[in-house]
Amino acid sequence: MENKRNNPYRKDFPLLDCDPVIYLDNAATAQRPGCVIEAEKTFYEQHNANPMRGFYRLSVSATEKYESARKTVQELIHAESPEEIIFTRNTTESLNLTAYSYGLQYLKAGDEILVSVMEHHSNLLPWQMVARQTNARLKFLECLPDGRITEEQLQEGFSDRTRLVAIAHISNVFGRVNPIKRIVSMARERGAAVVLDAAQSVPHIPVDVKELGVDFLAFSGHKLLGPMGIGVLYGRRELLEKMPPFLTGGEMIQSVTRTGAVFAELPYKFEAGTVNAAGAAGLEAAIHYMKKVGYEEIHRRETELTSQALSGLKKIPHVHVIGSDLPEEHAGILTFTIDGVHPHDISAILDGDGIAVRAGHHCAQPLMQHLGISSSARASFSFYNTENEVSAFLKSVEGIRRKMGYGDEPIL
Amino acid sequence: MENKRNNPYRKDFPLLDCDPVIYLDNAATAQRPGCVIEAEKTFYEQHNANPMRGFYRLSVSATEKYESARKTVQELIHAESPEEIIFTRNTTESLNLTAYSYGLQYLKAGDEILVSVMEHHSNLLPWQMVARQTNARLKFLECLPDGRITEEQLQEGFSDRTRLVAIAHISNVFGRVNPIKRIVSMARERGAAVVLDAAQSVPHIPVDVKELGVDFLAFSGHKLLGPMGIGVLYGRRELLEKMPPFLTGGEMIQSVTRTGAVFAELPYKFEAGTVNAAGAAGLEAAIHYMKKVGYEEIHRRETELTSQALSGLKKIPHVHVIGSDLPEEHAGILTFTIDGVHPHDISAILDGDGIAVRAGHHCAQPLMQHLGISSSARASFSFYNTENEVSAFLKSVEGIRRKMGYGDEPIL
Amino acid sequence: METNRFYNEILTEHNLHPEHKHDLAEANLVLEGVNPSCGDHIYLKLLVEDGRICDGAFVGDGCAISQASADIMLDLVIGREKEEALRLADLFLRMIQGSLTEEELDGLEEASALQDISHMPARVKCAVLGWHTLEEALNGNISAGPGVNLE
Amino acid sequence: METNRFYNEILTEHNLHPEHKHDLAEANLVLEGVNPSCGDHIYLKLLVEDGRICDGAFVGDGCAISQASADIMLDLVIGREKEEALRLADLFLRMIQGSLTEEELDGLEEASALQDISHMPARVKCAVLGWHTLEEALNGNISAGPGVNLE
Ligand SMILES: Cc1ncc(COP(=O)(O)O)c(C=O)c1O
Ligand SMILES: Cc1ncc(COP(=O)(O)O)c(C=O)c1O
Repeated sequence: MENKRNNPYRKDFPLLDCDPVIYLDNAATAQRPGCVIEAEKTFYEQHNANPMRGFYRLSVSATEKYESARKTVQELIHAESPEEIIFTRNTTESLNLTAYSYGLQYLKAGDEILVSVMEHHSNLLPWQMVARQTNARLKFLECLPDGRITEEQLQEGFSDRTRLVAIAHISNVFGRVNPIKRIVSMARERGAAVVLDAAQSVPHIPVDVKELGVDFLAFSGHKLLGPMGIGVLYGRRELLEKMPPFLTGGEMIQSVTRTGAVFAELPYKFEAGTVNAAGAAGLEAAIHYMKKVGYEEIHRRETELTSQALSGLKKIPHVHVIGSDLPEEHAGILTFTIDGVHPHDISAILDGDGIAVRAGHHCAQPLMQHLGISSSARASFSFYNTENEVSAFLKSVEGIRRKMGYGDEPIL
Repeated sequence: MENKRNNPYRKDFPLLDCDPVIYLDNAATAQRPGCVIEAEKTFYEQHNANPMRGFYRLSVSATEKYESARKTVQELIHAESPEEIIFTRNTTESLNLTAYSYGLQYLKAGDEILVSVMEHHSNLLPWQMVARQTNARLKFLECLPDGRITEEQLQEGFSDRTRLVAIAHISNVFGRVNPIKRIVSMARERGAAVVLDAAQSVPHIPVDVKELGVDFLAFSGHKLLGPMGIGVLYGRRELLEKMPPFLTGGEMIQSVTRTGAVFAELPYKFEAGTVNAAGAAGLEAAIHYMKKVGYEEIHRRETELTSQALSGLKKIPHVHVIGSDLPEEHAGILTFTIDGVHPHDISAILDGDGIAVRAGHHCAQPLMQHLGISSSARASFSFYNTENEVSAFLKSVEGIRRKMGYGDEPIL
Repeated sequence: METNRFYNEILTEHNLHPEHKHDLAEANLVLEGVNPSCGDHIYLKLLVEDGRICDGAFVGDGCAISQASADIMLDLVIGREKEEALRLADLFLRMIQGSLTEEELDGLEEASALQDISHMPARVKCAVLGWHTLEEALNGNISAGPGVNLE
Repeated sequence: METNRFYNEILTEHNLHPEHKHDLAEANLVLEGVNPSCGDHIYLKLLVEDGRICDGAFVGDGCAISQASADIMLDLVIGREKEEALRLADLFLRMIQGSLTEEELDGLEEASALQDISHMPARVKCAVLGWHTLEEALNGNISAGPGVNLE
């Protein structure tokens, strides 16, 4: 059985290396490898200056670091050019930027915004706001209880008036890859823009914006082994160019008078104020690290762990896993409930055994309502987790109902 | 003469300690002491989890770190309660939040927004946007060429229709403290809100929001020895409570349905998405460090360096310093021009001598226009700079016109 | 592990078999209590006559700690004077803050089974939900505080 | 220090005493060039007849590098055929990218005084402003690119 010693990545993660916890909340935020922490440190110790505006060498070197990170992100998601990569704070800000600068501008009364019922609040609330302000109609794309979206549901969801589709590439509850290409092609037929929430996909599967054909794509550094406080918005140049800026202020202008301003070129138009260059440098290091591990290896390890966990959970009475029966269709995410036990108690009991999982609505309350539950527990695995950790998790889950006073559990 | 060895703070700053550069662009962004870099590292190595939503100990500890930083900021600026402290990305985002959530909501056609002519673009463009969208009138508070705002100019600026005043506590060009108390009292008489851009004041002078009586206050971590990617908005609770959220998504809700949401309590209502907890921890370390040095000591050292630089510059023919004649009225900022030499060339020649200063419009183009120049050079000193560095700066400035081919400079 | 200390028998028993989790048609004081951050909520239903809690019950939804704590609380306060119930609420809240003497602790009877919650900041709100709702209901302070509404 | 290498005599001389910095009433090809990031701008004014640059001048505002480079450029291209001027522009831009042979460098005459700019990425835009504007003007590509407008 694989344990800490034969997971070769473990030692790269300082927090895990000293083993304070069995960390199974990777879908919420990843742990950071030492090289990411080091990259931020190096930025501050060797390149620290305000990028973009300095004519001195330190500022030039800060700018180079920042722009090199942009290029690395561009290559990761196969964008046409670095100008299409905008650094934000997190996925949420990226989606809000899109809602304010594209949604509010280009949607109007009678238009339809199609969002899936499994969206994270961050890809729902901004569109509720746009719908409210523009009188566009917010329409829901339904899904089956296991997270699949059927062709019928797609036909139901789309109409001639669909002008924007906001959808997760991978839901943070199901972990299943949504049929984005099909959705993009249906959107194209109607001239609708597609906004892809890639917060849960970029950390797990190769993402190619050109191949997918989406118009916007958002993700967070912190779920991708990178630092907190840095996120990405990809937008097709043609759209970004015509959109007005969102935040305004320093760095995003070409010239300013008392009464108005001419805005800077892409991508700067959308990056107001002093940028988080250290965060970008950290994200670049994370991407390099991830590429070195490789998506294939990540997928292989995550699927193995998920497979072990899924078959283990299925054997425990009263435990119900949400989503696909196939471990490879979970992106490392297993959301589950236990009859008669509130998910917060599940999480607390696991915590008592040193295991960190999430419990609650996972920022997806409409989905919880759709599934007829008010909350659930979620274990999410990363390539740096081990079989031993999954075993400990299963053992702890097995004991939960007994600890909660139910008499039906055999003591193993 | 004081040099590197007898500035006791120097060794705390890894970048300065190895002396790659004479860094005199502190008003753009500060250097970071080792303890700040270390605090972010420690967060990632010992407390890293997504704060706020986890019921397991690691997340609880991340939350504690984050909330402790909030408390430290509250104490620094003497806010009534931690709920009045909102973490943002930088000053620019803080001001945009205020413009979107307060300005767009509470200003209307015919109202006047009073902004000073010396505002940084970040405290101007958002109000241009509000004026455009609400049909409120954007009015300018003028200033003398040396940065003073006279009582007459105040009387000119305010009217019965003034509903909001947006002003820098200290301008990043003049370095002079503006008469905020007088402005607040005039605003109060008219029921106008006061938005204070404290980006340049919090790093240099004690700031007490209650004593000043302002309604909103914004500053950036990165100018305060803290990390990039973290900023602060203070708002009076009464106002924050009635304002709608700005960014929407995860973490800022109480409950969500398909069609709407109930928003969370303060301060979470304004913090959408995964927070930058590591950045907040870094900012907390920066504030502790700064407090240990002490505002008095900071002021004393900065005034000494400014005094040396100011009297030196005054002796150099063709050099013109903008602002007060008194070194203590500069917050370490000396903006200057040299006859016949473009500021970008000033900066480039100084860079050739290993000295980093800023050149350009300093994100204050309307002020440059007001002063009748298109750009200027700016040296800004911090308590960790030394007399030797100032001397080297002066020596380099002395040689600039000669290097540019003017025959009038004696070789010293 | 400390967590397992507070999922003790008293707590699980009150969670699985809550004596007072039912409707109370004759209630004359009903207040909803909500923990916005985790979604726990209860309707506390009391029959108060001449300053005495003659009967009480609750309905609601939430984790074992919030539900068991409410049930234990009702065990303790039914039949007591209003003032006495408020004194117990004060004791309970101070226990959670970790500032009770052993002697005072005894006065809380079964409710003292929740004392270890003080080590779990994320769960404190669950344990005090019932007691806070009780305090607000008895103090007539029922329009105060967000998330708390009179039915 | 490398910076001081490129503030050399040729550059400062052209900056202080630009021969071609003046209006040109008879110009038939006028184009504004702007560097948005630093605010440097020039109006390039050319008199082009039968494919030959008969005369040229510029007015503008900006750092020594942008202004001197434009002046040096006009020295070089006035009197040349359009194609020849474009070839020089190409040489200059390649010099800035650091990919010229010594021999090619000679062809640039005084303009080669700017070769060290390639080490200062922040100033490259200043040095090429005049040349880019020239290229666009001669190629008739005058509606393209933001910040570049026909007067
Ligand atoms: C007075 C003033 N206001 C606002 C800002 C903007 O700060 P930031 O770029 O961190 O948002 C700055 C600094 O650039 C400043 O000096
Ligand atoms: C699918 C999905 N979308 C959006 C988000 C929001 O990301 P962030 O909180 O980094 O803005 C998350 C994670 O919380 C997510 O899982």
